[in-house]
Amino acid sequence: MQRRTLMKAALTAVSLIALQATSALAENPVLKIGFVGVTSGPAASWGISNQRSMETRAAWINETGGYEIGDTTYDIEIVSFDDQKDPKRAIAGMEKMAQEGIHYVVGPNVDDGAAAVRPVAESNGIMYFPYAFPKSLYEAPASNAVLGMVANYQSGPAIYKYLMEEKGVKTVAFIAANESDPLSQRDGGVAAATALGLEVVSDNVTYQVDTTDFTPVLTPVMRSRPDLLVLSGVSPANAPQLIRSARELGFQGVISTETAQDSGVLTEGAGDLANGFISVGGASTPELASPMMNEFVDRYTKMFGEYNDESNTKVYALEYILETLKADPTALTDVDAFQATMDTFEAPNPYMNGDATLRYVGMSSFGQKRQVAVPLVVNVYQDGKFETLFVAEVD
Amino acid sequence: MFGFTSKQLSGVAIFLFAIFIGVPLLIGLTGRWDFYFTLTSVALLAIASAGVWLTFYIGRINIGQGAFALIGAYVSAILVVKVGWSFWISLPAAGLFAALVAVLIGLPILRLRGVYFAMITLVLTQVVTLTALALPITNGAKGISNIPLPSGVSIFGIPLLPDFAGMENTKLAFYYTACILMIITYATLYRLVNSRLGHLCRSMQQNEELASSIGVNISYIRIVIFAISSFFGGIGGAMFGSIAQSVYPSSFQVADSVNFMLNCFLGGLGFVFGPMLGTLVLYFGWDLLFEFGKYQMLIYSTVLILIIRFLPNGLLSIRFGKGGDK
Amino acid sequence: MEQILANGVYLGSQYAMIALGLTLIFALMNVLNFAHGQMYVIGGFVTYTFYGQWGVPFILALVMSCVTLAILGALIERFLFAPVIKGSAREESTMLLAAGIAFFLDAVILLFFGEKQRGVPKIVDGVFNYDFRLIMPYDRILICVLAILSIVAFIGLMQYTKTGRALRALAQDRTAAQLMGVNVDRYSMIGFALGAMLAGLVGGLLVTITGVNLGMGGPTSIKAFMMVMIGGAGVISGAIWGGIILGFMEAIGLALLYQYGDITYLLIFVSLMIFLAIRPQGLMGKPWG
Amino acid sequence: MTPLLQVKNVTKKYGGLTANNDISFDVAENEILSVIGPNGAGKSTLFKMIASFTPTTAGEVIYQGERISNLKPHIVARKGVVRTFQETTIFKSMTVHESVVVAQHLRAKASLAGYFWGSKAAQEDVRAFGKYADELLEFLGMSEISSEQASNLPQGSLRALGIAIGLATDPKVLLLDEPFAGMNHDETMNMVKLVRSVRDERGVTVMLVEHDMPAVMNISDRIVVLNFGEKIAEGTPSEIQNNEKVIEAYLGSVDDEIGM
Repeated sequence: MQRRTLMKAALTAVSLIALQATSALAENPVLKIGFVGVTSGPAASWGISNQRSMETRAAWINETGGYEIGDTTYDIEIVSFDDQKDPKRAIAGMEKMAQEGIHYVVGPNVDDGAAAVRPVAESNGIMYFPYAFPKSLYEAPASNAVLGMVANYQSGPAIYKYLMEEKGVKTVAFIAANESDPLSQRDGGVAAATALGLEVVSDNVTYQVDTTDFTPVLTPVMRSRPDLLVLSGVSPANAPQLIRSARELGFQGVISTETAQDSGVLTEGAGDLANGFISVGGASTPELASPMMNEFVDRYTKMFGEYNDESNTKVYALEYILETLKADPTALTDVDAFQATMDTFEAPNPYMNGDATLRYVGMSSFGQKRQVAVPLVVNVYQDGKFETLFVAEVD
Repeated sequence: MFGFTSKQLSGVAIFLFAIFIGVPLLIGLTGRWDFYFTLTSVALLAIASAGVWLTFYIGRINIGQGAFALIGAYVSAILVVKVGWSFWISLPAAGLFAALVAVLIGLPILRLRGVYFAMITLVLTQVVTLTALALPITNGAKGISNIPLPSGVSIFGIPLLPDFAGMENTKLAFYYTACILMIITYATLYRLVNSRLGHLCRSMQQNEELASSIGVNISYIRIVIFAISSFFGGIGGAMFGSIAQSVYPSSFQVADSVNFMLNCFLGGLGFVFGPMLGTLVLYFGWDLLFEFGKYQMLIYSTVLILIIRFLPNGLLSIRFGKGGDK
Repeated sequence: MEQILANGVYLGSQYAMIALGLTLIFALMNVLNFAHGQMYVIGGFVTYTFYGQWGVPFILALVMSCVTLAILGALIERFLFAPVIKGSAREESTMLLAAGIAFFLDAVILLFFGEKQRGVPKIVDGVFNYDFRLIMPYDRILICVLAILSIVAFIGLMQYTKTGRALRALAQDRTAAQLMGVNVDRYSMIGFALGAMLAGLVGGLLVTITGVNLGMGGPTSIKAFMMVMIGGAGVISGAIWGGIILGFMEAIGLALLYQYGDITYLLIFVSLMIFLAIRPQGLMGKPWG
Repeated sequence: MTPLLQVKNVTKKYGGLTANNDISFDVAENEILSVIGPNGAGKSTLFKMIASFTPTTAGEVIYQGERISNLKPHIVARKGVVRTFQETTIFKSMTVHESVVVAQHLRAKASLAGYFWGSKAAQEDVRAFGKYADELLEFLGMSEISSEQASNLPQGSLRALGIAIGLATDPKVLLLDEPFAGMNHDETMNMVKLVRSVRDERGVTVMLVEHDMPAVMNISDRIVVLNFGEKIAEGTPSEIQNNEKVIEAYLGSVDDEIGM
């Protein structure tokens, strides 16, 4: 009996705290933006870099008085849901967003989650910005997903082309983790490389994500002596180890990936061996970063103790949502209006020097504008930081 | 009928009333529409967990239910998308296929006991995930997406089941479907456990040698039970595929297999309805703690540890005191 | 060929060490410790913090990993496993507890150490390269040697010390050990602490090569389970053999089957299942554990 | 008259070790036959082979003209040859009554599916099982502990429960593995009476493996003596008591094993 009373008391206490947590907010009307992604477990870093960049930006906006859309100034609240990289949870998360009356959600971070939430998002009028590449998400009849970054089938060809022209790369090898996302990205990369006339010398070596020693994995790849080694869809955790093993096995060529990486992780994990490693990043290199980008990095670092370079690309989704809403305030509750605005929307890119713009692209990949135009900044790692190799545009 | 006491019957009536009328009413009143999906998930996961519980009943720790759920999801998806079957026919087909696989795999592995069986089923989950990644029929890494919603079924022009695609609110339809399936599952489970087969299972759980000395064909019953268990897994998985309208190799993985097992432990292995309650608490608990943001996992796991620390025989053991009924 | 052998030895020695701690805990208390991988990760992070962040000498950082995990293990045994085992009708219930602890440690790791992959400076530079037939960086060789030394030390401890004898007696037969005057509660705690310490030690050793991130816990536990099963649950020599065999299976499998790419691991797992189905007690185990 | 059960040249080897070597004897209907011998003589192994719990290396066991060795235990049990166990092998968390009901499952007339749906035949069965269990327990003098959980029973009752479970299957031949082990004189005498009534009133042929010599001499019609896996003697209790080889075998082993 006593035990039961105790549990009841505990439950009451817990729910009270929960209520307080949600009710304590400022005077401005609140605009809630959702995030559904993975912030715990093995892939936590993908979602956390997303969530934190959103929270940083939201706190910044709120601190400076809010965000004006139409005639109203809103405080921005980020509502995050941890889907544990489980598509079933991701659906629950999207339902939760619908429940909160949210129409704009960033995430999920992986293919299966992004595909699974589609029915919920479409039936509840939610626009969502996944970091997943399957084309079926963005092609008609799918309507509500907007690719939040540059897809590997877009960045890959640009990188390969550059390397063919500048570095004389002729042969390429691919290696991928034995999981849906990386394998799909590898297949896309192989197709792109073949189309460009590169010779693919190895494309079927895979590794388990929990591999601790990549030497045996890489040995057969190295034997095929490629000029370029592509780490398809590599997670930031695996990248330094793969680079290190490849270099220790005597690999002299170029190593590249089409996902975003973190320079700190590379420094710690591979040190100088990572020099020359090519990856895709946002506009954070000194020559490209606008003052606003630098302030963002500062605020992020202050708020969470340490910056994550993966956030360079992830800062954009929220900005796109807010800017588009500003361009058409009716879209606050009307997703159709948002979709209509997307076709013509254009605004200056605050995070990048020069005259880059925020706009929606994707006509050539998806047949409709369902992708944010993030500048395709190809970085190269050198002595602890990224340097810009070249900048390209996606249509 | 079935020898229920009036107390049991009224309990069942209250339960049915609660899930079919009470829950929709409450959701309508509070406006928490998101709970429909959560509760639908609970119902479906509880179906798969019921299977795991059943293998516990013959004394086997089953960490392979994720494999059968994935098999079920793929079979249904392939039948619907590539062969063009109605979902409602593919659903039992998915269960049966999972059961068939269980028979084939069960023949060699059901001889194993204890942690050995647990481990081999854990490996099985990995094998099925990797197979799904490698096979062409499953579409490999790309998975199967854009699965159509269940279509209507009618016999002689009388609509038996409505067309989900034409519905305003599929949430409610899926909720009712899942609940009906769950009730059938647990009714089956209850009858099974309280019929002769159940008694034989219990005798095997306690002592396989003695059971075979009194003439119980233990290898046959093991297979039958494992097949039924996997049938439940297949059904649960297929239903999920239909709700998500997509299936990926990662739709069910080792973590799911482990969770199914934990649901049974948490609810209590000695109680037929244990896995249902365990699933509700484990799955719904996570959702409720959503407000705590980055401390969600910390609180969730702490509560879990406290429960098992103070109720090591499962939640339902509160009612029956220490030692429970078995 | 030389490369495959070397890879096998290197992988095998580190796997064996991971499996040792798990099998010790299993032998003593019949607990399948789902949180073993998380303990390994914590070991890695402790060494990372001391050696990588604060510049404490590597060996000292390793010791800190061992101490932290030993204390953690002892506390977990004393306040969680021991009472649950006493109160539980079926001893498998500890699986739920172990899983709960695994979730908890994952949450703690995330809060304390963050989500990023972490690594430490190399402890030795340079690569041993024998005519491109055998390539092995010096730090790996060093870690491999350290791992083997630790295994030898552990076996020595189990064979020749009073504690070791008591632990072995406990693992063989709990009741008999109690009758012989072994303080069962105390040695269960010591054993658990020792098992956790081994996990921490491997974590600390390997952080110098693979780095560490919070995602490594779960998969490490599962890998350790497999090794334990190959060798035979609850048998010390079995864990060592299991580790070595899995190490070689990976090294050889990856070398021979690489052209089949995606199905290499599928084949490894399937053969593991077939092996277990034929020989359920593993290589060295007693049937039914 | 052909014997009910024949053990024919049965041999069992475990690796290099021979547990039973070329053992032959017959069991007549309705007799009580004991297998005795010092520790490690291979008595239990022999029982296991008769009940098909382990295959024979050579030789066979014939029951009513049919080979029953090297089958599955449940098949042998269904034919009517049922063993009990040496240790306290019981259904721990069932009550005495439940255990006896479960053990009757071979007598079921309804199918498993019939039970599932609760068919008439199944309801009939359930009633019959319950009634028979009551009868059986009364016959064994266990009525008052009928709703006791098996794990709570004292050792003597556990052994009786083992026999009750065995009897509930309606066997023709019951193999009792050390039914008197660990019992005091009074308990043993009760058990002897019980075993005898099983034979006399239920017409069950009984084979038993035992250490307790006085009890064996008291209860058996005939005795088979094993030593080091070989049969060294066979005959009535008085013949065995005077057999040179038997005396030698027992004197050669540890005294206390005779149990006198």
